[in-house]
Amino acid sequence: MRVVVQEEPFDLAAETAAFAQGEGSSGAIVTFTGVVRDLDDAPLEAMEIEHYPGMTEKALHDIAAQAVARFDLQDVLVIHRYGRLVPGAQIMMVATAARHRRSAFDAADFLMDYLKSRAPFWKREITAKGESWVAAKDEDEAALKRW
Amino acid sequence: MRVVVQEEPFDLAAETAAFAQGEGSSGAIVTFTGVVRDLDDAPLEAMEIEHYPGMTEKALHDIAAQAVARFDLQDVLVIHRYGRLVPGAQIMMVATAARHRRSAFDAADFLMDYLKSRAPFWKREITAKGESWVAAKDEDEAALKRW
Amino acid sequence: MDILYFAWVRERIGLPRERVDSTAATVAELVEELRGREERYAVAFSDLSALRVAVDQELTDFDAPLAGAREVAFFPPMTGG
Amino acid sequence: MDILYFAWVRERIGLPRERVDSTAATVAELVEELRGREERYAVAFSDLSALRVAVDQELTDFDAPLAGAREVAFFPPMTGG
Repeated sequence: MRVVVQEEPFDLAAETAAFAQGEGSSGAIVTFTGVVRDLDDAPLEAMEIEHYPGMTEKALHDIAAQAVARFDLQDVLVIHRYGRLVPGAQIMMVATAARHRRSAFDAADFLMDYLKSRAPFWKREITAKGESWVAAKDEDEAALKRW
Repeated sequence: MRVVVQEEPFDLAAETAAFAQGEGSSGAIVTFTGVVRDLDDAPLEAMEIEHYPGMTEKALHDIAAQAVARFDLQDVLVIHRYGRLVPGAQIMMVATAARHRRSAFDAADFLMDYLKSRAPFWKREITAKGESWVAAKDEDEAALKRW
Repeated sequence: MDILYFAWVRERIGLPRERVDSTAATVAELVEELRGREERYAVAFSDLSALRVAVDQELTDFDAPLAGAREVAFFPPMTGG
Repeated sequence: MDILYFAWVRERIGLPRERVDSTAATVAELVEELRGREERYAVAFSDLSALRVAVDQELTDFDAPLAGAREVAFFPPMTGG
């Protein structure tokens, strides 16, 4: 299990290779990568991510440990950035390894639902028209009830 | 859209990076990688994968195109190997890119369900005790009904 | 027309492909002809529910017509992924 | 005890953290004290349904006890991932 919270970019290729390398005994590896994208209605200049140092690391560890126990994972990786990110930049990734496909998929899905609503990150979008905090969606909170 | 059928190993890290590189406009990238693993009850010496040259490429293209249309993907990648593979070897991967997380996850899941039961590959497991063709599971066929 | 066999169907029949002259109108009729040839065919085709068929590299059913078909393949349910 | 504010709560109150001496027994009581201080606190805490709270870096509820707490953080619903 590895949890990383950092401002710098991460190397998706190297992280994926290292994760897969350690997981020869797993049948299934799933990765999810979140990328900053333009808004539906306006070009985005940047996304700024604020977080709660200390609590963030604890929350991510806790979520990752829950995923391991619940989906019988052989390994899990969570990387999440903070600070100023431009469109096209990779915000975060999770990777899951399990003996069976369904577990690896469900665990990645579970991690994303929990990261979205239970890890202390707040996104702010900066466009030519101004800046605004991204509002949490009711559907994100509702998604947790699936698990 | 890229579909590859080959005997040689593929470079998961390089493929993932190249796929993500081309997808700056997507918010979500999901990859699934299948790895040869030991059986539940016996060590596996090798897995041999037979396929139907010609039909395989057509079936994979067709499945990938269905995924793009159905989940509004911005890109999709399918790589599947054949021949003799040893435990720990990567058998196949899919990658999906979409504006939204749910689409990317569902598309990868859809691709795996269809690759499993609709792409002309047949697996044979070789152990110290003998060799046998992997039997299709009723649940794999049933999984297609989800879509 | 070319007939292809894969996986254990190939093993039971003992060859990966063969050329067959047939006037069968459907896959099912072709299967009947093959069954009548030799024991190994009868064994391979004894349980159609365990078999799948592709005509010209498209999955289809046993009642599919063969008019114009160039290639028919028989194999067990697929196990990709 | 340290009180931390994040995102728009931090902006409305105008600072990221402050040290507060309080005898509040619960988070809700602490919020009442803060509301009574100045208008900017009253505004930031006007709708508790729009806020989340963590005590000693664990998410909790507004009726959570504060006995022994060293750090209380207020922030909007999280938007990670």
